[in-house]
Formats: sequence, C-alpha cells, structure tokens
Amino acid sequence: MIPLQVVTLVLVLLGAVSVVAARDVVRLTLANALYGLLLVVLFLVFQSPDVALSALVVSVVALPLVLVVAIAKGRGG
Amino acid sequence: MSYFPYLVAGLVFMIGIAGVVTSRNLIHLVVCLSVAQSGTYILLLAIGYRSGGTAPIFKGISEKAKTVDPVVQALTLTDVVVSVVVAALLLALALDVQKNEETLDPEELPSMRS
Amino acid sequence: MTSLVPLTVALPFLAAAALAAFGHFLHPVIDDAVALVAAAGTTGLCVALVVGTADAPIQYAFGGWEPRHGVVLGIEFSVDPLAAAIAALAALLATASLLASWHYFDEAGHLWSVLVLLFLGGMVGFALSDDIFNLFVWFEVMGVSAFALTAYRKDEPGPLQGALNFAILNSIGALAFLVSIALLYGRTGGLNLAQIGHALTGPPDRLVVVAFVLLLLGFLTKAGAIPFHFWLADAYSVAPVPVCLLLSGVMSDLGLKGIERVYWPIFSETFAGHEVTVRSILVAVGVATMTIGAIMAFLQANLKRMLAFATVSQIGLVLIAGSLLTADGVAGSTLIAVAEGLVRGGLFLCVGVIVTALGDANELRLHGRARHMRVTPLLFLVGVLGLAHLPPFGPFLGVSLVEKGADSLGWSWLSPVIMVSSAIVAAALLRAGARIFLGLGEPGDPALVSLQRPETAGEEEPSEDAGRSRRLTFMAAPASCLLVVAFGLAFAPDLAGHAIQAAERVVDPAQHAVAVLERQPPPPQGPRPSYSPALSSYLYAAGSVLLTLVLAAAGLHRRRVSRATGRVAARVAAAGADRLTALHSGAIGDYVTWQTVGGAILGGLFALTLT
Amino acid sequence: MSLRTRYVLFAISATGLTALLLWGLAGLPDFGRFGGSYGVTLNDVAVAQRHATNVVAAIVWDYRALDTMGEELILFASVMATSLLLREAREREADRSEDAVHGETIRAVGLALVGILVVVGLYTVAHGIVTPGGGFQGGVVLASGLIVVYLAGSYRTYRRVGPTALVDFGEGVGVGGYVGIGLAGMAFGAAFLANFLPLGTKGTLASAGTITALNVASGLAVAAAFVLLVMEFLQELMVMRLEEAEK
Repeated sequence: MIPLQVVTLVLVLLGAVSVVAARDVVRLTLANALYGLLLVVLFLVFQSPDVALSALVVSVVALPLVLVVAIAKGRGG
Repeated sequence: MSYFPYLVAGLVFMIGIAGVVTSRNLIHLVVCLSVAQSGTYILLLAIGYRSGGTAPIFKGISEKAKTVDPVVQALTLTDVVVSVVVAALLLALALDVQKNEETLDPEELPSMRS
Repeated sequence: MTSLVPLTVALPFLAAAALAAFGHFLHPVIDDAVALVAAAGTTGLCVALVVGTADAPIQYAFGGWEPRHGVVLGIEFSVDPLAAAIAALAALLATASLLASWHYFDEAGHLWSVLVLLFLGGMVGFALSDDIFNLFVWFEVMGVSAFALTAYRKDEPGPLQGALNFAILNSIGALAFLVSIALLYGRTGGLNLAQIGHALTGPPDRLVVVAFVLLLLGFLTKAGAIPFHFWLADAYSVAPVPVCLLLSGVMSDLGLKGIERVYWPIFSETFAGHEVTVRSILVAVGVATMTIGAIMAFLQANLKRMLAFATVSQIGLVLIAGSLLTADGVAGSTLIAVAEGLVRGGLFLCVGVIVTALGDANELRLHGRARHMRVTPLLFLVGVLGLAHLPPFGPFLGVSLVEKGADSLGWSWLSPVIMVSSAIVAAALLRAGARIFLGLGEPGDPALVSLQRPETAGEEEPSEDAGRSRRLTFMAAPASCLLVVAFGLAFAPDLAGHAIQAAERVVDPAQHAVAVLERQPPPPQGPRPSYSPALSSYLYAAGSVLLTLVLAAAGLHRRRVSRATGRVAARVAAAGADRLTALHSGAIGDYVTWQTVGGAILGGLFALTLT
Repeated sequence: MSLRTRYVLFAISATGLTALLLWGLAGLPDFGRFGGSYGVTLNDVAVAQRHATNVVAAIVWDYRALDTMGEELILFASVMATSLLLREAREREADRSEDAVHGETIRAVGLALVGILVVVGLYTVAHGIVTPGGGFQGGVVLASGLIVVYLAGSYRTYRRVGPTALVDFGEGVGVGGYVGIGLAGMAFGAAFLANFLPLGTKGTLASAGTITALNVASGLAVAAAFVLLVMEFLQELMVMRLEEAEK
C-alpha cells in the first residue's frame, strides 16, 4: 500500500464525516462536492480511470440537481 | 495496514447510515444515503486492487502486465449509476414532500397511523 | 425452448422502450393495448418455461459465453419450474394490474404502463438470474419502478411518505446486499452463484457469516419480514390498488425467493452440519412475522392497511416454509407464494371495487354501505376462504406440503401456529366483509386503528361518470380470474409431485454446480413422487376455517366479548395492541433503526452459532 | 418512539452492526493481494477475444452486457419516475419563463462551450473500447452540453432543444436499441446480447463488434435521461421563481 493511497483514504473518511455532519444545506452542498472530488482521486489511485471518469461526470451533473432542490428549499421553506 | 482500506469502506458505510437515522432534512438524508453507497465503491475497488498493478487497459503496455481486477471496476460503474439515479428519484420525492407539507424535516411529517 | 429465456425479459423491456418513444404520439388505447399484450405475452412465455423445464432445468448464457476451464465468463439465467412459476406469477399479476388500470390514469397514462412493464421485467430477471451481481441489478430495477408507482398519487401526503420510506429502507437493504456481494467476490473471485458456492469450501468463517447476514438484511427488507417490515404497511396502504396487486402479490415473495436462490448454491454446502441452527433462527423470524403480522391485520380498520399486514403475515409463512431447508419446504413455499399471492391480488382488487364505488376504505365507516353489491361479496368471501386454507384448493395444497415438511423434521408444533395465524388474518377480512357487505356487528369499535389522513389515500376520487361501472368491471373480472387460478392450482394434474421433484433439484447444489461449470446434463431423476395431503392437514385446515368464523364473530361484537372476558384481560390486550401500533410510527429514522437492530440481532445470533 | 430512545437504540445496534461488519471484512484477502479467477481469466482472454484494449469496457459491454442493460433500465425507470413525480410543474410553467442570464458575451462563451462539450461527449462515447470512457460518461457529457445552453442564459433555447416528447423519444430509442441489439444477436442464431458483428482491428474505433453499437445506444439513452432529469428539476425551479414573482 503506497502512502498516497493511505492519505487519500484518510481524506475520504474525513470527507464522509464532514458531509454527514453538515446540517446546513449550503455547507452540505459544498462538502458533498469536495467529497465527490476526493472519491475521484481515490478511484485514480486505485487504478480505476473508468470509474473515476464516471464519478466525475456524475458529480458535475448530479451536483446541480442537489443545488436546485436546496435553493428551492431555501426559498420555499 | 493491509486492512485499512476495508476499514475505511466499512466506516464510511456506517457513517452514512447514521446520517440517515439522525437526519432532520430530507436533502441531507438523501446525500447521507449516497455517502453510505460510496462505502460500497471503496470496498469493491479496494478488494480488486493489486499492489503494483496498473489499470486494466492494454494500450501501450504488454498484454502480460500486472493489472488490477477489471471486474470490480465494471461493478462499481453500475453502482455509481444506481447511486445517482436513486438519489435523483429521492430528491424528486423530497421536492414533492416539500410542496405538500411545506417542510423537509422527516420528523415533522404527519404520522402514518392514527 | 431455450431461446424463450431471454425473451421473458426482452419483451417487457422492449415494449416499455417503445411506449416511451412513441407513447406521446399514439392514441392512449393503443398504448394500453401494447402494454397489456406485452404483459400477457410474458405470462405465456413464463408458463411455457414452467412446463418446458419440468424434466431438466435450462441454463442460459447471455452473450453466448460458455465457461472456460471452469470459470463462468458471462451472466447466466438458470430456469427451473419453481423460479419460472414465480416469474409467471409476476407476469400474470402485471397483466391483471394493467387490465385493472385500463383508463384508470387519464394523465401521464403511458408513463404508468412503462413503469409497470419495467417493474415486471425486473421481477422476471430477479426470479431467473443465476448471477449474484445481476440479482442486485434486477433488485434495483424492481425497486426504482416500484417506488415511483407507489408515489403515483403524489398530490396526497400519504403516497409520498409511503414511497419515501419504501425507497430509503429498500435502498439501504440493497446496499447491504451489495456489501455482501463484495465480500463473496473478494473471497471467491466469482459472481456466478454456482461458481461462488464451488469456491466456498470448508466450514463457515467470519466473512461467510457476515456475507450471509447482510444478504438476509437486504432480502428480508424487500420481503417485509419483522423487524424489517415497517415500510411495507405504509407503502402498500397508499399505493394505488393496481400497484398493491404487484407489490403484495409477488414482490414480497420475490425477496424470500431471492434468499432461497442464493442460499442453496452458495451457502448450503459450507453450512452443512449447521442446518438446525440456520433453520431455527430463520423459522423463528418467520413465526414472529406471521403472528405479529396477523395481529396487526386484525387491529386495522382500513382495508388496504389490513391487507398490507395480511401480506406480512403470509410472508412469514413463506419464510417458514423455505427455512425448513428441505425439498418439501421449498416446494411448499413456492406453491404458497403463488396461490396466496393470487388470492391477495384478488382481494386487493375487491378493495379497489369498494373504494372506487363508495369512496372509502374504512370498515367502520362503510358499515352496511355495500349491501347492494352482488359479485364483489362473493369474490371477497372466496378470497377469505383462500386465506383460511379451505381444502382442497390451491393455498391448502401448499400449506399441507409445509406441514408435511415440518412433521418430517419433528417440528409438528408449526402446524397449529400456522393454523391460528392464518385464521386471525382471514377473520380480520371476514369481519370487515361482514360489516361492509352485510351490515353485521357493532357499528363502531374504538380498538381498531383508523388513519389520520384520508382513508382513500392513493386512490382516485370516486366519480359518478359513465366510465365508473366499466372500471368496476375491469377490476372485478381480473379478480375473479386470479381467484379461479389460485383455487384451481389444486386440480392441475400432480402439481405437488412436480413441485417436489423440482425442489429436489434446487436442494442439490452439487448437481447444479456440475451443470453450470462443466456443462454436464443433469442425471435423470427417479420416478415422480406422488403426493396427497395428510389427514392432519385436513383437520388443521378445518380448524382454521372454524376459528376464522369464531374470531370474525368475536371481532364484530368485540364489546360484548370483552365484557364477558373481564376488564383486566381486555385492558392488557388493549395496552399490548397500543404498544404494537405505536411502533409503526411512520418516522423513517425509527424504521432504519429497527433495520439496524434486526441486522445486529441476526448477525449476533449467526456469528455466535456458526463460527 | 422518542428521538432520544431512537438514538440510544441506534447507537447500541449500530455499534453491534459495525463491529460485525468490520469483523467480517477482516476475512478478506490482504489489500493488494487479490487474485480472483474471474478477473484474471478475463484479463487473459478479453483482448484476444474481443479486440478491445480496455478490459473494463469489454466486461461492461460484452461479458456482462446484461448488467449494463439493467443499468440503462434503472436509469430509464428513474427518469420516467421523475417525469411522473414532477409532472405538473411542466404544465403550470407554460411559456412564461425567463432567461436566467442576460449579456451577449456570456452567451457567446456558453455556446462555444456547448460545441466543445458535444465534441468531447461524442469522443468519449466512441472511444470507450480503447481508453477510459464509454456510453455512460459520454452521454452525461453530451447532456451537460445541453444544460450549458441553459446556464449560458437561453432557457427558451433549452426548451426548444429538449422538448419532452422528443427527449422521451431519444430515451426510448436508446434503451430499445440496446434491447434490440441483444435480440439481433438471437436473429443471427447466437445468444441474446451475443457479439455477432465482425471484430475489426485491435485498438481502433471500429473494433470490438457490437460493443460500439451498444455504446452508441446507451450514450443516446444516457444523454436523453440526464437532459430529462435536469430539465424536470430546472422546471421545478422555474415554477418556484414564478410563484415568488406572483407573490
């Protein structure tokens, strides 16, 4: 196991905690974006470029979905 | 150290579930569910990893080169799609809940029973 | 015959895609007709496979990938009569559902048909697949379309919340299943069921036990066994009746069939010597599910919620049957799943008739209001008798097989448990029927649970237009068909013998592994066992019918009964009932917590006993 | 159950379940030492059998093409479901919507970006068999091209580019095409989803037979699906803005 993998795994774990701990919608959105990118890096260091590409496009397109709902909530609620 | 990636995968999975149980906002709940699901990606890819292996793409490398397991990657690809698709569906449900009940807090939704 | 296998999934999916592409541009009647023809065609294909695999199961390799040096390269379906029977049940119920919803949904009608067809294809794939990750994929196809169908009447609070609880609990269950797949792949390097089982040798260790527990967590959630059942009543009581037909009639059973499908090739050999442990734990879950489901059903005033808990109770029976881990049990569980699934489908359609005609689903408020109906009460009564296992019809045949299996293990105590629970469920419905159709009994009963939200949540507003009587016919006609098939199963020549013979193959994983990995045709089987129900089964069934009548009468006159039994007993019973009802809170956090509790308990039990 | 009771109960049971999970995970082979027969066999045979240099793509689109069909169907079901759930926003929104951004420069940049995204998307769809990428990733990139049309300020153009009936058509044709290619294999006397086309030269675009065809079909389905999904959510937002404006 190479150090890069250890570091990425630790960051992913922290990222997951920060997403779950974020109780405010804006912070949640940001934390989730960061977490998505960390996962992409993790997939790359696990030698999975196909999965990394997939996760990347998903977090680019899926993120706006979350944002839209979040905004809708902020305004409607 | 040879157990560390599995540990992270297991913890991420359970952290996500804990988020679902304690969530007070349906959007947060859906994101927590996708965090739990990301635990399964980590687990699958960690299982298929081989030390010193490259990605299973035989372009510019020898066909006898050591590569990581390709099957788990195919499974994770499907897993990623399932995750985003289920999240989108749940968010659509959450939007409708917000419209009907004017709240996103699962604890404030009216009880199902009498 | 072999080439029919992929068509069973291709047909509904192709029709769904075609409806999505062209549905906007065509007349709604054409859309409905295409969907109906596709579902009926799938039914035909599945029935043909039931008959065609009677002598030898079919192994179908998608993409034509044959195993290489004992390694399965592609995805395979394995079709035996029992699996094909469940697929046929799904297709028949989907046909009935499409018929019952003919013009039921004016707006977005083609989306409805598309989702029903996708749901159907997912169920058929799940019933037939022989690859563990492929099972996960079908699990999700079923799930996503079922969540959407549940929320169809999204302008009301009930359906949305029911669908949300359904989706979240099932998604967590699916994730647990996925972790289980990852564990098994990490250990064995295979995804084909026979391949995994072949590689798992020796006594079970920690990884195998945890993989088994997570798999149970996923599939028992889909099935709705206690304590994973909480979402079920919420979802089934708010989904439109044509969806309930599919959810209650077959999807729950598929969850249990999934356990069976995976248990035999993968776990049965490594668990050899621990059968009693596995059997005891799973039968205990089944007994708890069956009895608690029955009690909850008896406490409901809302017909759909009553049938939802009836589903839980009968799921318990199917779980008990499959968990006997014998050929008789496996055969019995399939027969029960098919026969009772059809009966529940018929009953849900009767409720659909009541709701459409009278605009309510509450037994107390409907008191005597359906006296004018002629056909529906008859169908309803037939359904109730099916739930009570009236001999010699279909449901009775299945139960008698289970009782035989239990007897042969020395577990004859199961028979009275099954008798009493089934009688409670049947009595709940008989009581409701007597109130609604005949106006019998006390008009009110504060012990029964009514709902806060409108009792017709998920259904269409009743209307007085000319289309209504046609709609009633389109529900009553498939209801009678389903009930006729359910009862008539008992008269198919030597059905039980065929089922036992097919089950004997299921419980012989070594033979299946040879057929898959080495492509050796299975050896011819011995003569088909002949089967007729034992005398004791007839006695238990008679007891069940009698008990149903007694309990229903008691339910109709509960106040008089509680006066007779004394205050204390009545109060204790009421307090217990309140507790039980209060657990079904509708809060998603509670439900996930119960899921975790169930997983931890099952995990602890198996970890302590198997390793 | 009160929140407090729930949290206590969850804390206890989740600790148990976590312990169980971690205990079971310890039964896995050491990290980096996996040698599963399925993956090893496919690595050995895929390039020769399928002329695809990307073994993952060969698995996704050939050896386990049925899983991918299921994946497309999950996407399809979810898109149909989202249309169903958010359907009346579309009706209420009518034609009153406004553009999100004004300003010619932004529009010009946006439209140039659309061109790039479409090219990258098509490239990704086509090259899945050679390098990382394929129908899903390329399809999402293609869809995002259409979303940029919106972000660049021209929501009306977006609606013109992606009217529901037409996108539904693309979705249905994509998914139906996938199933149809599977059935075509049977028509050629092979199994469902068999690779019945000539395989071509290794490492080029036209290699690997039906893999390319399946990639294109699912690229279409995925692009349509994501356009539909995003469109439904955007319409929700539009309706919400309109309602606010009316207040």
